[in-house]
Amino acid sequence: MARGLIRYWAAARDAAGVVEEPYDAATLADALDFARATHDTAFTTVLARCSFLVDDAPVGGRDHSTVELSDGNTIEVLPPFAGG
Amino acid sequence: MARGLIRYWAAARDAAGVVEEPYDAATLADALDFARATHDTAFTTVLARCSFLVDDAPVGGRDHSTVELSDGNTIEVLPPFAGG
Amino acid sequence: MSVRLAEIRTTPLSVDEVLGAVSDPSYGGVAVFLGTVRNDDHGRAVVSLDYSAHPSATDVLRRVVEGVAAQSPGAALAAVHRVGELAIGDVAVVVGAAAAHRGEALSAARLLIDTIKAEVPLWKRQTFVDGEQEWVGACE
Amino acid sequence: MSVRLAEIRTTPLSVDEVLGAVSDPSYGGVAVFLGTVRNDDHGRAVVSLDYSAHPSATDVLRRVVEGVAAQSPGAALAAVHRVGELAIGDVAVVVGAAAAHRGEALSAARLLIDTIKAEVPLWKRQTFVDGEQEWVGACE
Repeated sequence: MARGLIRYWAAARDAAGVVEEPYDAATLADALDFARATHDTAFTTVLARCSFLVDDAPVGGRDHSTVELSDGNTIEVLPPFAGG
Repeated sequence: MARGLIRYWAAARDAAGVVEEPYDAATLADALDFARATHDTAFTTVLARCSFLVDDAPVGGRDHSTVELSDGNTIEVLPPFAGG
Repeated sequence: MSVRLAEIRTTPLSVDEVLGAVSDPSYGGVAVFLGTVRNDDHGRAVVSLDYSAHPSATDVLRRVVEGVAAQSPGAALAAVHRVGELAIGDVAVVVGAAAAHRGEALSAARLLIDTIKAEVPLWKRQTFVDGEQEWVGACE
Repeated sequence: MSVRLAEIRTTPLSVDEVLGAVSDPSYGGVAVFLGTVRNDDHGRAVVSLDYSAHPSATDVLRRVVEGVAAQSPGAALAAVHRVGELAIGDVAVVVGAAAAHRGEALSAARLLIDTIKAEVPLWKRQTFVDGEQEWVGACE
């Protein structure tokens, strides 16, 4: 199991009600499952549309259960971009 | 036979060496034949790329020999447009 | 029909004027295109361009802008063209198109400048660095 | 690689700055696109937009502009985006593309704004006239 922080941005931050929170999980999938269990359905709705970074690296289309976490990795949760 | 003025613009004016000149012709085709005979080959080269108005009305793709002239009609000779 | 500006002038053009003419709180995108005098034509150094217009040019320009407006019902359009002697870098034409979304604004601006160049009776004579002059598009 | 400007700011944006950044005597066309704050979203009256950026946004923006520049080798490009609280009519983004001919300038400007909107980690929260707030694109 790895320990680190999961940081939320924009709509995800509002839905989570926190800027960041600790996680204790082996993979990105586990960390997100834990977050979903901690927050309400509105958070889950936003999370479903987010993209993710692990230590600044975009996860992209990879299967979250194959994204293994190491101690100190920071997960970032980015809602759909809305620039311009 | 109709009498009127044939007016040249831009490159056609330079090639003709005059702003306008009289014509005495039944059709646009005749008037242009006369103009070609009066001026040099450079004029003929430019004329080949021009569009024409008769009393402000664009001749467009009509066959010049079918464009009949009446006394006082003004023919205008417009080289290809180059705005912008 | 929202044609906000369609003029031909001898004075320097202003992008801000075109932006102001098409701006509106209901629009989310404004596309602007400027045609400027290049210092080169097919490898030959140009020093200036002299633009001239047929007397009907302003009426034709207005009809062109109205025609594009009819095809872009959600857009506000403006176009202003300069005639006379222009130096390198001077702005010869500014078109502007504003709409709710960027796609319509960008498409309308493109259609507008393309149609102006094709249909408005304007001409330009280039002066090259060696002093020679040539009407653009008259011969080749 | 002619990326002339790629920045994110909290201060008001200037079209003239973008025009100046991409202008060059060898260019004959400059296309500019401005994204402005609309007073309406799907029929609901909007009073303001609050833009926020991920810390990586400026780097991503620069990479986006460089990517478009690579696809438009003849074009000079500029893009500047504003973050913070913006009112109706304020300019949120200005992109500019200059090239020898209008086709490349207009295409590059379009590709640039499309790619910025797709790839740069920016967000905006709308405040409606009834005081309610909503993150654009977060839920529907």
